[in-house]
Amino acid sequence: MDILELTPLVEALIFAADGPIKAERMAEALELPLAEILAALDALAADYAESPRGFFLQQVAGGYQLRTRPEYADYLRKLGHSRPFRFSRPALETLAIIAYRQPVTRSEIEYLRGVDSGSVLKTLLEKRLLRILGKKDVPGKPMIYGTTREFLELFGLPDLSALPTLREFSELVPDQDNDDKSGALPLLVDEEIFADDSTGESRDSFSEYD
Amino acid sequence: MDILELTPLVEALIFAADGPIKAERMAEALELPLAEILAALDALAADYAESPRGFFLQQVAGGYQLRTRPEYADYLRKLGHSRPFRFSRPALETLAIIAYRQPVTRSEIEYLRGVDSGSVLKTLLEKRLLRILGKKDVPGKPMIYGTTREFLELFGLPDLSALPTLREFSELVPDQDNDDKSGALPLLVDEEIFADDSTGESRDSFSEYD
Amino acid sequence: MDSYAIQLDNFEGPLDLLLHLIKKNEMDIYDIPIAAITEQYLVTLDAMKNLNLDVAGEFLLMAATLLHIKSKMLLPKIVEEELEEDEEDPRAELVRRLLEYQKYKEVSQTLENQPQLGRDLFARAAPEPEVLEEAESGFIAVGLFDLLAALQDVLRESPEPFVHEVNMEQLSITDRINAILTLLQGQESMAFGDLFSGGIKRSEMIVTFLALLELVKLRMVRFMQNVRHGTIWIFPAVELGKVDELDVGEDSLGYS
Repeated sequence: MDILELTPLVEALIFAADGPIKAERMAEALELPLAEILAALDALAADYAESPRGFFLQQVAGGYQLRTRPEYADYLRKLGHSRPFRFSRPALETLAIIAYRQPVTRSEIEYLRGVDSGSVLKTLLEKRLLRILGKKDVPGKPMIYGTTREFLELFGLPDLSALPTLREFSELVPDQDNDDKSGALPLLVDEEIFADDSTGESRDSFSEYD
Repeated sequence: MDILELTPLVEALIFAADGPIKAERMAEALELPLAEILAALDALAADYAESPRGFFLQQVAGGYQLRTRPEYADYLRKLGHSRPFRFSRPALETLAIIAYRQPVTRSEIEYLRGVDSGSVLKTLLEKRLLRILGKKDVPGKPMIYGTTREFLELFGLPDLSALPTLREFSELVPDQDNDDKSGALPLLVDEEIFADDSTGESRDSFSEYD
Repeated sequence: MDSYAIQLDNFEGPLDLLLHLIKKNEMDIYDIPIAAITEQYLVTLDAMKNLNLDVAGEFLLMAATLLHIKSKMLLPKIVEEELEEDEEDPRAELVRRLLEYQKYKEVSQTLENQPQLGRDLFARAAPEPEVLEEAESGFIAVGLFDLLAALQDVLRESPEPFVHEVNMEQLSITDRINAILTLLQGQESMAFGDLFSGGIKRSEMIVTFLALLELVKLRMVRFMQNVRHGTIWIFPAVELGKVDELDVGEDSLGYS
């Protein structure tokens, strides 16, 4: 392959690699002799040196990698600051439970999740997606949690009644959820999000204890 | 900042971002007027056009991203970069209907396709190409679907208005005002992609893409 | 017959099949000869059945629709002139659906041919390390689907469904109290959550909870938190050597 053709191709391979990539590996993928790859790498390095780009070619860990120029670090860090928060699985689970079952106590959440949820609750409270609605009038006076306006905004919901129900979700693939109907999903099987007639009884009996 | 200095810096910001990055966000991070960023973006695009690189600048999902040139796809796939996801025909059809007619309910999709689309919807939701926008304010409160940012990214679209135009197979029979009587869907027969007066409120949810 | 089978398998649904028949017979989609298309459609369905293909309900529904349209078309049009405004061609809705479907069928092919990220184009896989380290602020938009899916997962994995258990095994609160005190022996404190971890049954949870409440009432343990919303710690409030002598019999607690 012509070096003028090969150079951008080698650049693409390095660009798309998820870490430093060895010259040998590129040679193998392109079915070209290593010498040609090395020549293209030289041409690429020369090209970057001649007309400075935002990144440069670094030989690292036995391979090649494109890296942003160190003098841009400050700007990049600045952009990093507005990196959005990605929900962890525990956070999303906890949020889901609270959204659908509010008002709800921590022990109810932990019962459902089967794990301590204190730190997740704290994070969600800090992110203002949850709020404390008050204390439950049962022994121990546990705090009860609910979602906030910010929660609705984040999910683009006009109000809580716009939350889709699990039944609608399950209906997407009906046969897959056959067994669920019998017991695994008794919480939200009907239209009304907070009323669950199949389990109303047991919910009451549960809440009187906590 | 001098455009000759700014261009590689902008290139670095795009290079380092973990997804398409908006010009506004770069302007903010660099504390520069948007116009300067846009000028640098133009310079960058011109630069890439002049001396072809392994990648090009694509305007996608409201931002900018560097992507490898399509003609290198075979080599990159060889290096293990392929995504194992291939669209089935039902998935593509469903996705197309939703992309053009969003916000749309499942029954509208199924009316158009003539077949049950539950499992396809679920798959597309799992792939994050679709999202639930909320519920339609009609009896039964069906969920309404729309496409995501990931959808735009996958197909390299700057926004929804960049979708390929639908080929109109005809001007329909002129008097179509009575189709609502029959309970049929108001079918979309005009140029305006999102004209669907019944769900005006959910149009807001698209603004995040603009 | 073989090629026929392959074709039949390829139909996405009844509309797809109808479009195919219309094209194959070079029919005018705006003036579909309903008797002819109905016949062809039914023949195809028969062929599908003969080939033991699963003819989905949707195909049968369309057959019924076609027959219905056909019968409507056969009815003499009484006072045609007067009713012409209101009376729609019985085929109109079907034509609209077909045209609409055709549009999306076609554009979905265009979409398929569009360069796709991950198939034809590749973006950078690894963001700069210095960017990754940074503190997080706003939120990545999460779809409602993720919220629902998370809830469904929780409920699936939940130790037991919220259903009323009638044949619950009788667990003694006293036993549980003693077990908790035993656990507390030799350690300064224990996390509240630890008593409920390990996938224990709902009935056990309730008994454990009641036992804890009793212990607090009896001032045998104290609950403490380092920070608000932090982990609840359980501290023994009495000298544990004396525990055995305390009377925590069922009767004194008011439970049986």
